[in-house]
Amino acid sequence: MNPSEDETQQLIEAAIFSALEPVPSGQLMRLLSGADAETQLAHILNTLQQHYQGRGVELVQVASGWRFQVPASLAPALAPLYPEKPKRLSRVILETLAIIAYRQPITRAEIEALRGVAVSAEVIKNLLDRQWICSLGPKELPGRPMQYGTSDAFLNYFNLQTLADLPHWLQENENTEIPKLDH
Amino acid sequence: MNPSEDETQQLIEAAIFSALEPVPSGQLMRLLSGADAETQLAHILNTLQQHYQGRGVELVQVASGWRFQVPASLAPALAPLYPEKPKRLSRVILETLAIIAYRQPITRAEIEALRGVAVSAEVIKNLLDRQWICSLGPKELPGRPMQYGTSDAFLNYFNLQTLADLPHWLQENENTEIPKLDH
Amino acid sequence: MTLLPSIKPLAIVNGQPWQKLPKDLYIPPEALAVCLEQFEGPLDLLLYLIRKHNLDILDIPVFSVTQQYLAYIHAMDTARVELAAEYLVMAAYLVEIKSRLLLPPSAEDPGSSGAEDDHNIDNDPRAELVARLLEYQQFQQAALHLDAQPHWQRDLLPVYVFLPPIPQQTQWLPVAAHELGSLWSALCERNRVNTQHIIQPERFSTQARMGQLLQRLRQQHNWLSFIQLLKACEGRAGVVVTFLALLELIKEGHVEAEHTTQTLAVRAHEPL
Repeated sequence: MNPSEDETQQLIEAAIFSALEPVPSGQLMRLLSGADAETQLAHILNTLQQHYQGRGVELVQVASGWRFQVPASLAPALAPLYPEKPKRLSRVILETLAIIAYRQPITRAEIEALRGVAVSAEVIKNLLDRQWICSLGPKELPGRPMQYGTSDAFLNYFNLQTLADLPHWLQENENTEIPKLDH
Repeated sequence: MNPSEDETQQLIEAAIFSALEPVPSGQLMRLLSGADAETQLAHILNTLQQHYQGRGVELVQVASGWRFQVPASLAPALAPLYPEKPKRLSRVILETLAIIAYRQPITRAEIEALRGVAVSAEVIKNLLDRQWICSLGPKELPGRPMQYGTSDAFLNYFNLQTLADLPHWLQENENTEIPKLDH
Repeated sequence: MTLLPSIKPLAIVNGQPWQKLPKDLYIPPEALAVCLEQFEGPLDLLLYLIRKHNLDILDIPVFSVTQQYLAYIHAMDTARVELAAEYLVMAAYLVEIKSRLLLPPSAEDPGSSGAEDDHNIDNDPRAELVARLLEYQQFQQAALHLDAQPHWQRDLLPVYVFLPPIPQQTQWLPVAAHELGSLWSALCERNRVNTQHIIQPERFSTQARMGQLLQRLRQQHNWLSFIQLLKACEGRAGVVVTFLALLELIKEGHVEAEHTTQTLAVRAHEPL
């Protein structure tokens, strides 16, 4: 017996709601049957996404899959329930992260050259601990320095699906007449 | 500015969804204002409960408060997303199987004599269910106890051509010093 | 406008929060240590100076900027603030640019071997500095934008939904024949150690029966029915063992079998 479309949608909804991490489409597909599972899934996700517009939770796709989340617009009003505020990210963390995001793979020395100041091992360790960056193997240079890149967890954290979703904040860099720095 | 009824409902919905534990009504009340907060909350919860009927999650009230949950009827269908780690067969099952393999045909009492401990009916049933053993008819003894032997499925599973391919088959079986049970 | 990305107090000096950056470079010495921490290195400080004086980054008045930068460094030094080496390197670099700008353009300068009107930024001693400042400024802005993205668990809250227990079809790890073998060996060993009395060998062994049957069938050279292979005294167990042994022999190809409606007939294959 084939489950009705309604039942399938309920199942997908339940699966995403009950998962602790974003659920990849491939996983959701395991709940469907039939040759057109992919089309079916896309249709269901689209329906769900529309259904949850303007509600207390929203359905979004981030780098590692689909998740329900409380939209950013509601978080401030929920503050009375969550008195503990997460700390702001420091400038050095944000700048280092931005450089890695746009210039990966990149070594620590290259980050330092861009920032004009030493990058402490703690900053790199902090980013690695948060699993926002990962080692991409050593660069073929004397000393074989490690190269870093951003992870899916980084994209998930900032509500992004791919690196291409990073806004083109650096675009003007390409049109500048200033010669690019050789490192 | 008073939030609209819609916004208040979104807030309550988000509050219950984002909580790790069921949320007591008293907590939810903190998100409302006005003298009729209690009536308001009851109305909102009622509306939400109806809205989520027949969906992938349902709003329920448990002892400690309100929570969203996957309806029990949907849970079994989510099994593909939560695969259990494969388990090892218990030692008693494997040992019983070994005894039957090397000593067939053999009765349960004889297996118990070899193991030195009782072999529960469940163990025999487990092996029968796996179709690794089968009944070979009763032994001509008082009480006519059933004798068991291994099946073709057993040979297939263990990738054996014949029982003689079992390790240690010959020497153990030919001049055994294993105690044989006197009935 | 201040472009420095700070909303909270910049620093606490003598218990007083500093909401604004200093109005000019002559800062009370005790505030300098705090200011140094506010800057993410010499590029950051330079950008601050450029913005503060509303200067064009593409046409930096190196003289005044250098002067201000040095004044700042000097003030820090007076206040015995430990300066990161990068600030001093930048100071030296600024002075070098300044002195190069003072030199008349020379024909031997490898950078200006081109046309007369080639007064582009490539030949400008400031070019590299400007490029670095622009590049760093972009990453500063990118960092601000990144911070403006919604953050998980701060701006976007995770959703938790209760999941009732899911009935599972248990998967079993595969077992290999050698595991049965070692269990059997261990069992034999255990019994050998524990046993007090020697018991008569088992009545029927499929293995032994296989040998007996094969011998008999080879002597016979002819078809025998299954019934003929049985002994009444052995009872049901005998039938089973004989049948099992026969099956084994057929499987191994020592014996061929023919099944009629009446009976099962078997004979030995001729040995090659």
